Amino acid sequence: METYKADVVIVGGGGAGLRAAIAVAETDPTLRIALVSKVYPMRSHTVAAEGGSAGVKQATDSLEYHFNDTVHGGDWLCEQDVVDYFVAHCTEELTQLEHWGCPWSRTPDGHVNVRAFGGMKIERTWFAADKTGFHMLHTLFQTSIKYPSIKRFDEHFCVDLIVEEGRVQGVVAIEIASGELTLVEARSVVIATGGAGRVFRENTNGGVVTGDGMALAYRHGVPLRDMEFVQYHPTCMPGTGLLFTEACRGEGGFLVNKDGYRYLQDYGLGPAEPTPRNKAMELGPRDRLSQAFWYEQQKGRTIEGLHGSVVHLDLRHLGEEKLRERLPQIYELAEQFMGVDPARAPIPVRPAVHYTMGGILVDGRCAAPLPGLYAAGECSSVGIHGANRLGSNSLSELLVFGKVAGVEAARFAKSVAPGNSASLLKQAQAVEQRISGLKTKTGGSERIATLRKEMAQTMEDGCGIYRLAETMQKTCDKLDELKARFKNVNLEDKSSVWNTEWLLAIELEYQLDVAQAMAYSAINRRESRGAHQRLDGFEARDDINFLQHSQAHYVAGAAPRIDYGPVKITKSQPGTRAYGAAGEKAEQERKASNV
Amino acid sequence: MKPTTLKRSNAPIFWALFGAGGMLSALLGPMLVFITGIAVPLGVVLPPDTMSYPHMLAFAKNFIGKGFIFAIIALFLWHAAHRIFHSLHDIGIHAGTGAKLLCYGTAMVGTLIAAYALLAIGF
Amino acid sequence: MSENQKVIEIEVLRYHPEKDKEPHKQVFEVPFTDDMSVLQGVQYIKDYLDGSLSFRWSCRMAICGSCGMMINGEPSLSCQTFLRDYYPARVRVEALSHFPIERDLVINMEGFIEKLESIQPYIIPKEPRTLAQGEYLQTPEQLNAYEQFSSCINCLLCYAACPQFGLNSSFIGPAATALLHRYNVDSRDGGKAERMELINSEEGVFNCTAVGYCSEVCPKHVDPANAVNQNKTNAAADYFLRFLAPKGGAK
Amino acid sequence: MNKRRPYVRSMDGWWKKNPFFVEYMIHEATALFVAAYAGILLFGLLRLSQGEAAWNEWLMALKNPWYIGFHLLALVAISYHTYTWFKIMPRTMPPVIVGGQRLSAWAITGSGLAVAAAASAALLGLVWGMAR
Ligand SMILES: Cc1cc2nc3c(=O)[nH]c(=O)nc-3n(C[C@H](O)[C@H](O)[C@H](O)COP(=O)(O)OP(=O)(O)OC[C@H]3O[C@@H](n4cnc5c(N)ncnc54)[C@H](O)[C@@H]3O)c2cc1C
Ligand code: SF4
Ligand code: F3S
Ligand code: FES
Repeated sequence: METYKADVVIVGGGGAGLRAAIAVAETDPTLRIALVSKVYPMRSHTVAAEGGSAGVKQATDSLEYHFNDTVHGGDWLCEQDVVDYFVAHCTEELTQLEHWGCPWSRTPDGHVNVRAFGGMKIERTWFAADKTGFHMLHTLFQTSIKYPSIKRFDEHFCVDLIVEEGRVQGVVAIEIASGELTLVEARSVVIATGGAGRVFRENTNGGVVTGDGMALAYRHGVPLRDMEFVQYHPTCMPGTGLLFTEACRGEGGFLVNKDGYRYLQDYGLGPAEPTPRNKAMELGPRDRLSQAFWYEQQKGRTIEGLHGSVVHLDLRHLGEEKLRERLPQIYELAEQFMGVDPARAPIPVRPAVHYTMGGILVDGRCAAPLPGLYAAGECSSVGIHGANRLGSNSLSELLVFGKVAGVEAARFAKSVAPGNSASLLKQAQAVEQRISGLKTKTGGSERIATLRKEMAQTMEDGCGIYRLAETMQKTCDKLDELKARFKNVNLEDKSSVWNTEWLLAIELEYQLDVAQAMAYSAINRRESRGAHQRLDGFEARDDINFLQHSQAHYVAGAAPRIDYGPVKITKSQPGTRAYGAAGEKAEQERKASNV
Repeated sequence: MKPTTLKRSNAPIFWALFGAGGMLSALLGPMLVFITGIAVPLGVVLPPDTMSYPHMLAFAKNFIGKGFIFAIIALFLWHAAHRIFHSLHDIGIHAGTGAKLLCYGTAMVGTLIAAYALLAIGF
Repeated sequence: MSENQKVIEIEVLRYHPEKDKEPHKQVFEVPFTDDMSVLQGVQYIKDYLDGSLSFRWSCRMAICGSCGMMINGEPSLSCQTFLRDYYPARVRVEALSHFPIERDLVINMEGFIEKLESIQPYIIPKEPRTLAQGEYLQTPEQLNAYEQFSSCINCLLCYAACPQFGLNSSFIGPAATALLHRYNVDSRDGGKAERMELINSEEGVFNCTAVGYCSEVCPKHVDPANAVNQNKTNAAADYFLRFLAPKGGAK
Repeated sequence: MNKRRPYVRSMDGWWKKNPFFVEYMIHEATALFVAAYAGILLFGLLRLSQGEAAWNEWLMALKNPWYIGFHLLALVAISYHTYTWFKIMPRTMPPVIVGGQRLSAWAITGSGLAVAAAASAALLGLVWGMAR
C-alpha cells in the first residue's frame, strides 16, 4: 500500500473542502495538505447550486436582520452564537471570492448585485446569474491551483478514517483508476463530503451526494446531530427532481394550482401581491411552501402529471429577455428536459428532497468530539440551520466554516506530533482487507440497485414532508432489513480498474447508516418543527421537551441510540414563526415589547 | 505550476501569410478566376482585348499593378502552402520537415520567380 | 411495465483493461420513456443488465461536466441527450474521442488537468486590494467581456471534437485556452503577459486549424474556437511587435 | 500491481467519420485550386516577361477547353472558400459590440460576404474600365 505523509488531509473537494484547503495553505505554507476527493473537485455538487449566497450588502440591511431571518427560519433550533459568527463573516468571505475572480452579477455602476431569496427580510443574496455554485466552485478550484502545498488526490474514494491514541491520524482511500488503496497520514482531518440527499428517491442532488463523510465519522463514534431535518425544495422537476432555483421566485415567479390560483395565500403567507415581497407568498421559507403543496394535493387542487402531482411555476409575466438574463440555466433546463418554454408556458413542479440540515456534530470552530477531526459544509452540523435552512445560507456556510475548519485543522496539526507510521499502516491494511472483501466475496444474491431503490422509496414514504409514527416505524424496520440484506450483496464486478460497482456498494453501506440516523431521529422527535412535521398528534412545536438537538450515536449491528443536547440561545427567544402579513405583525409586536 | 520549457513557435510568420492570402483569395479569388480563366478566354462580358499584351505590359510596369500581381501570386501560394501542409498532417502523412520544405519551399520559389519576372519586365 | 413499453437498443463500446486487448461493442435492450436521457439509459444497463459497466456522472443537469460521451459519433453530454431522439434506431455510445480509454466509457483526463494547471487559472491582480477595501468595481460590460469564457464546465466535449488535439495531444486545446483567455480579459487581472508565453509556444494556439467543431459541440456556448483564434492574432502581434516594445509579452 | 492499461484509439481516417470533418476537408482542399490558379498566373507572368509572342501563346492556351474546365471548377472551389472563410470569421475575431449588443455571427458572416461581393464588383468594373 502506498503511503503519503501529509499534515492536514481534507476529504471532499466541494466548496467547503476547497475553502478549507486554501485556508490551511494561507495559514501556514509549510503544512503539507492532501485534498482527497472521489470526483475531480469541479464535479462536486456545489457546482449545481443555482440561486446565490447570502451576505449583508445593502445599507438598509444589518447583521441583526440576517441573524433573525436565520434563527426564525431554523425554528429556533440554531446555535445562536454560531449564527452570530456566521452572519458577521459572510460578506467578507464573499468579497474574498470576488477578489479571487468569481464573476458575481453586477449593478450598472460595477458593484456586486444582490437578489431576494426565500425567508430573507432584505435582498442579500449574491449571485452569478443562476450558476452561483458553479462559479463559486470553479473559482475556488482554480484558485487552489495557485498553492503548491495543496496536493490533490483526485478521484480517490475515502473508505475509512484511521484513529489511534484517541485522535484521528489519517484516512484510507481507493485510487479509483487503479483500485489500489492509499494511506494518507495526517495530524488532522477535515471532512467536507457534502450532504446525503440521495438516500431519498426524488431529489435535487448529484450522484455523489451519498453522505459518505457523515457515515465515516458516525462509525467512529461521532454523533450525527439533527438528522431528522431534511429539506424539501418546493420547485423541482417531476421525475428527475432537478431543481428550479428559488431565484425564480425571487425574480417574481408565481406558484399556482390547477385553477391558476396563487394558493400560498391560503396558508398564512399572503396577501397575494403582483410583485415579490420578502418573506411573503412565494418568498416564504421552503418548509412552508412544500407543506402548502402537500395540502393542495390533499384537496385535489394539484395537476396530475406523468410523475405524480404538480403545481405550476409561472414565470411568463417576467418576459423572455429578463428570464434569459437572470435565469438562463433555468430557461435551458425547462426547454431541454421538459420541452417547456418558460416565457410562454408555466413549468410543472413538485417538491423534492434537497438538503440535509443535520450532520456531523461539531462546535462553532468546526471541531468534532474526536480530537483532530473537523467538519465543514453540508456534511456538518455546525448549528446555523436549525430545523430548516434558508436558501443561500449554505453556500456562505461553505466559505465561512470551510475557512474556520482549515484554520483550526492547521492549528491542531501543528500542536501534535506525527503518528507512528508502522502502526497506522497496520490499521490501514486491516481496512484494505475489509474493503476488498466486499468485492471479492462470492455467493451473495442481492443486487445493489435493488437495495438502493428500496431504501430511497422507504425514506420517501416515512420521512417525507409530513410524517406519522406508523410509517416512520415501517421505515425504521425496512432499513434494519436492508442492512441485514446488505450482508448478502453480490458484486458482478470483481476487477480493480474503475470498478464503480464496488464504490456503489460502499456508498450504499454509508447511505444505510445515514438513513437510519435520519429515520430514528425522526420517529423520536414527537413535535413539529421546521422541516419535521407530524400529523399524528404532534402537530405543534414543543419547546418544553424538544427545544433540543437530537444526536444519533452509532451502535454496531443495531439501531442507533438517540439522545439530546442543549440549544444555545443568546438573544432571540423562541417565538412564533410567521410570514406574510402575519409575520410583519408579529415583528411589530416583538419590537414593541422589546422597548 | 507552469511548464518551464516553453519554446516560442515560429508559426505566426506562416500563419500571417496564410491569413493574408486567405483573405485576399476570399475577397477577389472568384472574380479573378472568372476574369482571367473564363471571361477573357471565352470573350464574354469583357472586351476581347482586355488582356492584350500592351494592356498587360502596361499594367505590369505600373507600380500599383506590380504590387497587385505580386501580392496575388505570392499570397495565394503561401495561403495554399500552409493549408496543404496542415492537411497532409491531418490525413496522417507525417512527412514532417520534408513536407514542410516542399510546401513552403514551393511557395518561396514561386514568390522569388514572381519577383524576378516583375523586375525583368521593368518599370 | 406496460405492454406497449418502448424498447431501444443501446450499443456500448466496452473496454476492460484487465480482460480485453481492445475495445469491442455490446448491445443492450433498454425499456424507455420519452423523458429518459441517454445517461438514464446507461444507468439502467448498470442497475439491471450489467453491473460492470463503468462511466462517470453526477449532477444529471448538464453542469458538473462528468458525463460526456460520443453519442452516435458526436461528443455530447449524455444527461442532456434524449433517447427519444434516436428511437426506433439503435443509439451508439462510446467514450469521448481523442482521449485514452481507462475503461468502458471512462476516459483518462489527467492530461487536461495538467493543462488547466499550466494556464495559471486564477486572478493575478492588476492592483492588489485588501478585503477592507471591498470588492473591485466591474461593470456589466466588463463582466460580459469574459463571462462566456468562464462558463466552461470542463466537460471536454471540445477536445473530443478537435482533430488537432487528437493528432497532437500536447496542443493546449480549446477549453484550456478559453479559460486562459477568461482571465486575460478579466478587468481585475494583470497576468496576461505571463500567460501569453503558453499561447505563443509550440503547444499553443497555432496547432489549431480553425476546424471550429469544438464550438459547435460545446454545451455551454463558451465558443472556445473564438478564444483560440483570437489569441492567434494576439500571439502574432506579440511575435512581430516584441522587438518594438520589448517590455511586452516576449521574454 | 497497477492494472491500468489506458487504450489509445487510432486517428486513422478520422476525417471520414463525421460530416463536419468531411466538410472541413473539402474547404481545406480548395487550397489546391488556389495553388494551381496561382501557378497558372505565375506562368503567365513569366511569359509576359518573355515578350509578346510568349504572352500570346499563354493567352491562347487559356482557351483550351481543359483550361476552361479547370477554371470553372476553380471558380466553384474558390467561391466555396470565400463562403467558408467568412463563415468561420465570427469565431476568429473579438466580439463586435454595436449599441451595447454583441453582433451576431450571422451578421458578421453576412457583412464579410457583402464586402467580398462589393470588392469583386469593383474589380470587374475596374478591369472593364481599363480595358475600354
Ligand atoms: C441543486 C442544488 C441547488 C442549490 N442551490 C443553493 C443555493 O442557491 N444557495 C445555497 O446557499 N445553497 C444551495 N444548495 C446547497 C449547497 O449547494 C450545498 O449544500 C453545498 O454546495 C454543499 O457543499 P459541500 O462542499 O459541503 O459539498 P459538495 O460540494 O457536495 O462536495 C462534496 C465533496 O466531497 C467529496 N466526497 C464525498 N464523499 C467522498 C468520499 N467517500 N471520498 C472522497 N471524497 C468524497 C466529493 O467528491 C466532493 O468533492 C443547493 C443544492 C443543490 C443540490
Ligand atoms: S469549452 Fe465547452 S465543450 Fe469545452 S470543456 Fe468547456 S464547456 Fe465543455
Ligand atoms: S476544433 Fe480544434 S482546430 Fe481549433 S477551432 Fe476548435 S481548436
Ligand atoms: S451528469 Fe453532470 S453534466 Fe451530465
